[in-house]
Amino acid sequence: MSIITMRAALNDALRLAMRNDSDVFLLGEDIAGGANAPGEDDAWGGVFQVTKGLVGEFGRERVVDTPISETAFLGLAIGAANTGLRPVVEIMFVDFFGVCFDQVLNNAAKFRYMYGAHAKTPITIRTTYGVGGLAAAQHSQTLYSIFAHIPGIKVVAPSNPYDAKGLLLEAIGDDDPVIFFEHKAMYDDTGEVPSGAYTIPFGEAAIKRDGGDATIVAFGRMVGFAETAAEQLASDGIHCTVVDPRTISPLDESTILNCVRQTGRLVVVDEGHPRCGMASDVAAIVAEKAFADLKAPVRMVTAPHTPVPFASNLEAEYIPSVADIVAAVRSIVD
Amino acid sequence: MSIITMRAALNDALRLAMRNDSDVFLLGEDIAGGANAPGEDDAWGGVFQVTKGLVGEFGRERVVDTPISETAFLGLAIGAANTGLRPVVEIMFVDFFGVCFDQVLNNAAKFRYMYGAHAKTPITIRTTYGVGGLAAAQHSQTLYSIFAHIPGIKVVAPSNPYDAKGLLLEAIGDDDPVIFFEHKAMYDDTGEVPSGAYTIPFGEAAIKRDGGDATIVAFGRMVGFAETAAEQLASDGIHCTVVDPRTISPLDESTILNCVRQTGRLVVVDEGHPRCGMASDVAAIVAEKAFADLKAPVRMVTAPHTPVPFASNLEAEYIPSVADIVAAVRSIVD
Amino acid sequence: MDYTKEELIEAYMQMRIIRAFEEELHREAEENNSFGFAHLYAGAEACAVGVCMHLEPTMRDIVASTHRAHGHFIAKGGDLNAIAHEIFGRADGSGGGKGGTMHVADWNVGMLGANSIIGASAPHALGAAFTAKYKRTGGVAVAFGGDGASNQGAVFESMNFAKAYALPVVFILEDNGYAESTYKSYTTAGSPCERAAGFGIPAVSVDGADFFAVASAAKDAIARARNGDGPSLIHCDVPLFFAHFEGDQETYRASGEVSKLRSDRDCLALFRAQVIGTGNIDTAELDRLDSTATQQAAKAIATAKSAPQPPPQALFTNVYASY
Amino acid sequence: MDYTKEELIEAYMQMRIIRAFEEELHREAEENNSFGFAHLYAGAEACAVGVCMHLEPTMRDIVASTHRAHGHFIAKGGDLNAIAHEIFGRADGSGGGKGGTMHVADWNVGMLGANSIIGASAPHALGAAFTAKYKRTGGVAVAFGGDGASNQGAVFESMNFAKAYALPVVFILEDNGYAESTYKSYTTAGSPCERAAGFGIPAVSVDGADFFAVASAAKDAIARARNGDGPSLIHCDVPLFFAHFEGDQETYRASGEVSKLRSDRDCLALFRAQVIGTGNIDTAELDRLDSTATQQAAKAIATAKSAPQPPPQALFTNVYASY
Ligand SMILES: Cc1ncc(C[n+]2csc(CCOP(=O)(O)OP(=O)(O)O)c2C)c(N)n1
Ligand SMILES: Cc1ncc(C[n+]2csc(CCOP(=O)(O)OP(=O)(O)O)c2C)c(N)n1
Ligand SMILES: [Mg+2]
Ligand SMILES: [Mg+2]
Repeated sequence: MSIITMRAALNDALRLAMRNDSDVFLLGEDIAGGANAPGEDDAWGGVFQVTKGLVGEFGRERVVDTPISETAFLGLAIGAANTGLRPVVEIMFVDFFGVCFDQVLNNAAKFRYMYGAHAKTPITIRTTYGVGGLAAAQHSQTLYSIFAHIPGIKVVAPSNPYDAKGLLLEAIGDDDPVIFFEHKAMYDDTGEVPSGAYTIPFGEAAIKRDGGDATIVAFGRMVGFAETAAEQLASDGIHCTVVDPRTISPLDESTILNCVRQTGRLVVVDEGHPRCGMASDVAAIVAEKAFADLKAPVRMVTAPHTPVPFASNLEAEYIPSVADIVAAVRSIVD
Repeated sequence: MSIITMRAALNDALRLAMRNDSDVFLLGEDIAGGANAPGEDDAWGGVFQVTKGLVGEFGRERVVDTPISETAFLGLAIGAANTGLRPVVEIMFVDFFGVCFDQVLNNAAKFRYMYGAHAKTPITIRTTYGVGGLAAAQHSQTLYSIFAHIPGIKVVAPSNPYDAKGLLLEAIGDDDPVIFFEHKAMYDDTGEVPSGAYTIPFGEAAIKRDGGDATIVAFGRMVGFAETAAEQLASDGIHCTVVDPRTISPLDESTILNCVRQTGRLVVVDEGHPRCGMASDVAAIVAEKAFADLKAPVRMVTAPHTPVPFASNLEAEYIPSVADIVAAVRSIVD
Repeated sequence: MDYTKEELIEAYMQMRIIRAFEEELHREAEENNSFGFAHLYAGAEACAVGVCMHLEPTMRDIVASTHRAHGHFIAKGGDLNAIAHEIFGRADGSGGGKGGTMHVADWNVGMLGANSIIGASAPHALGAAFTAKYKRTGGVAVAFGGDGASNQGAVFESMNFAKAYALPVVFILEDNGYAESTYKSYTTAGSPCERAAGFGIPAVSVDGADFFAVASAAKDAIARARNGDGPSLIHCDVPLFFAHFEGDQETYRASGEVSKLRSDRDCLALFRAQVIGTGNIDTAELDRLDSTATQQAAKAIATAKSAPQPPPQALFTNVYASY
Repeated sequence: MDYTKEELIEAYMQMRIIRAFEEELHREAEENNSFGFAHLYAGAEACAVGVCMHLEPTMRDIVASTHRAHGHFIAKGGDLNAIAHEIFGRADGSGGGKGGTMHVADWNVGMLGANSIIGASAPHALGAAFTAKYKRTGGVAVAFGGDGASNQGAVFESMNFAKAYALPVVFILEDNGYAESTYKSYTTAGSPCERAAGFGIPAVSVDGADFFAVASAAKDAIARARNGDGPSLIHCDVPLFFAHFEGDQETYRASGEVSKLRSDRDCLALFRAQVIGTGNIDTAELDRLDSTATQQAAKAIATAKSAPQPPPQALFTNVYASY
């Protein structure tokens, strides 16, 4: 165990997966960087340096910089997965799925259903999401709910370095298409991470904190916000259970429902937009399946139904805050 | 008033809009058909004949057949809208948004927010959705919830010819990007439609039927199914209110909440997938805002979390049925 | 002739089976046996067969196909019963009846799949080619696509990528002039070979009704790919014998257009004339092959028609590999 | 010289303002005044100005731009204060501070917008060109894009569409060799002019640091478009004076690369030599213009820095036109 950043944990997972299985390779824009450029060969290691150093160990055959042709290279990764490799492809920002969405929606997600049980697409797509650093409307979206809507796709959003490493190794070993969401404001977050390989199964939530007054379900970066909120509330005598589903699809419904059954109250926190998002998804499941145990309305804390603004004051205002979570809990705990 | 099909009502709306405003033009694959082909000039009128006859009246300058380049021609329509025209563009099947999703997600939806109040994108995008006719996994999806998730986009899904005409005329006159969903199994549905121009405002639900025992909210084709279910239930003494929101974004929350307040029970019916879909969206809003009035769990009737199968027996099984709706209502009305 | 008699017989037989299969499906469609949006391949048989004869019927050599896939499936060695069952939505179809005509696939023989999103499968051919290069299998990937598809971004991107990374891909552009009801001259600038040249990809135009022309161009292109010399493009001018899809009224075609194509540009008639002319195979033998093919196709379809549909629980299976 | 002294002075002044603006922004960035992902235009001024000088600063003639847009904005006649305020996220910015550096736009002068999805704006130029043709305004649309963008499907599709429909579009390919840290020779097959030729689009390569070369090619292409003769492409070889974006360590560049570019391929130095050589403008006058430009840029940025941010309620406005 040592304390490392999210970035290092992810890098570690990729390195271990590549050492362990020569069928694993990486593909994406500037994931090494410097290809054919006159300067350094491993110039970037990805725009957030997550893949830094890997081209040194594995070479350009296995760490492949690409043209700005997301459809071609995501589709390539799918075809490579279909023919025996285990690609880990990077779509630099989740926003860029706009230009290659078809390869997820109509291809990776549906091959097995359309073509039969012989068809496998063991591809992991890493991408970044979330607000941070004044990246503005086209580089700050969350969007995982769009992928959760699509049958055939698995969606992962780790909230800490330990989970990030274990879930990424699980994703690479998984035989289905997985989209792996990394929050760009979390790369420098630190946590204890074992040095060896380990996996965390999909569909198993982590209970981050126990408390009898309300259940807070939060995703990705919002898990930390929810924990802070719970801490503040605890000092006022309000005790919350905080649930981190870790995978968005599949979703660990039973843990969520069990917690709500015990607390009778639910707050869902999601950095995405409110309409048809993960907050409504969880709220609806609970309203259908744990209604009898609910003592109060569910509360959803989300970003607003607006694009992400650039100006720093608006950007800060845009992100769901600890104070918003505290207020939501208070509004249903009397 | 005369009784006409959904197809004819839509055709009528397009014709009236084009007569009324020379800035309105149509763009899409085969929307006239026959361009430069040796046969008939107005060969198709779109794959479902909705635009049939329009090239005859308005010519090829205003009814523009395109290459299979959805990104280019949807983007063209956006640029044309930005510079003073009012394009009505057809994306033949909603499934094909995969190849041009970026133009919706990052462009049409965000220009005004990013560029300021001078920026307008008065574009209407017609598309077809839904299961029917053995069209299989890549030509049968519903997907409107994905667009509802995106701020800056309006989403419309009419359930009958009268609404289809009024809503399409409203869409074409609207200064925002609108995606207009036409269910391909409904083109031959008939209803009374006035011959002149009229509009139906966005964000105003239609109450199709009144009843005190439960509220059924349904979308698009499912509205008719819900009405049939309500009919069947009524003969057993269970009386339902049926709400057709008509527009998915904006959503007429207040009508939905009012109806639920009166009935205390909610069933939401949606042909889309269950995760992060319109059923969860409505259920969550109600669980947050009308919780105190709810006497029973909400129920969601949706398609399963699977792609759409081809085989006719499975296809039939896939679609939410009247029996499913009846069962859902019964499960919460004792 | 560059081919043995056995090779010629096999090629003819495959073309004839495809034709017979499509004619039979057409009859079924006319009799109101619906199988969704069926896009018949008839007319282009020389393309599928002239290309696939140079490929191994395994996952080493891959074919990535389109909505108009029946011919590719059969030419690549896919099982006739499996495709017939799939088209009729039967449990024993290649995809268990859940894919249908627009999604026939047979990974045992390297038919990666019919794909009804225009252009979407071109990148998958890149992927198969990438695997071949990565694992040094000597494999080649073929991306079939239409003239309409040639305007889709995915296809352009794939051409660039294939050349820049010297992947063993062959692009076969099956040009029947139409994208549904719209003619290519309305929508399509430049020409296929000039476009390929823009990427530095060697390209050639051939008569796609002429089996020998296609086969020889394909042989060269596939050899180039196997040798590590990167992608090629073959532009095949092909006639379309049926409508864009079954059920379409074909009003975009001139009257007499199809019958003229059938009389002047039938790859089977052309092939017969060529092999009879050179004395390779005689008429009687060709006629025997014809009747065998017709019987095989009819039998596969008849069997499929009366076969069981998938069980109800199949709705929920194969969404994921792991659950 | 084909240009009047006034035209030359205006062109130089614009180039110099862009340069001064970018140098000043760079200093701000180094001092930790963050404005997100700023992609500085410095080095390519001759491109923006050589093209836009032939366009009307109205919505008749449109520029569709990229993530590297400051130069296009200024050259198209956009307000310097509005862009400065926008880059610092101020209420008086061109987009009310909600767009930022990657989304500057000024529809009053026909600057349709910076767009940070690579390739996404090329189709918008088609749209503006379509409007011009539909309404017979005589307008022209210019699509700026980088060498990296030239591999994006949207751009290929747009080239085909523009030619097939003879739209008045000019594609300006600003080729600095890099797509972020990746060099073009690794990812890009063929050449820009050959690719254009594949669509039948007339194309020419010019030295993008040579104002007169760009201006003359642009003049021809824009005239062709206005005459109804369809699209053209101009491939401009341009140096990149700063990093891909502000904050990037530029490790992909050889040591000395940038200083060599700055000494050998500075469009401003080249312009000065050219106009001084032909006696059109003298050194003293050019120096005066330099100091005016520097002052204007510095003032715009200083004003912006201390201007108010948008009010909190701006978070919720301009999502829709109607509510
Ligand atoms: C992305 C996408 N756009 C549109 C369609 C509808 N469509 C199906 S087939 C077709 C024409 C294809 O033309 P071509 O590639 O020439 O193939 P052909 O049918 O002539 O064999 C179109 C437009 C589609 N399936 N996918
Ligand atoms: C669709 C998409 N993919 C990737 C990116 C990330 N990105 C931003 S700038 C850039 C390089 C662009 O290169 P080029 O077009 O040559 O423009 P330059 O930056 O050199 O001016 C990339 C890959 C993006 N913004 N959009
Ligand atoms: Mg065709
Ligand atoms: Mg560049």
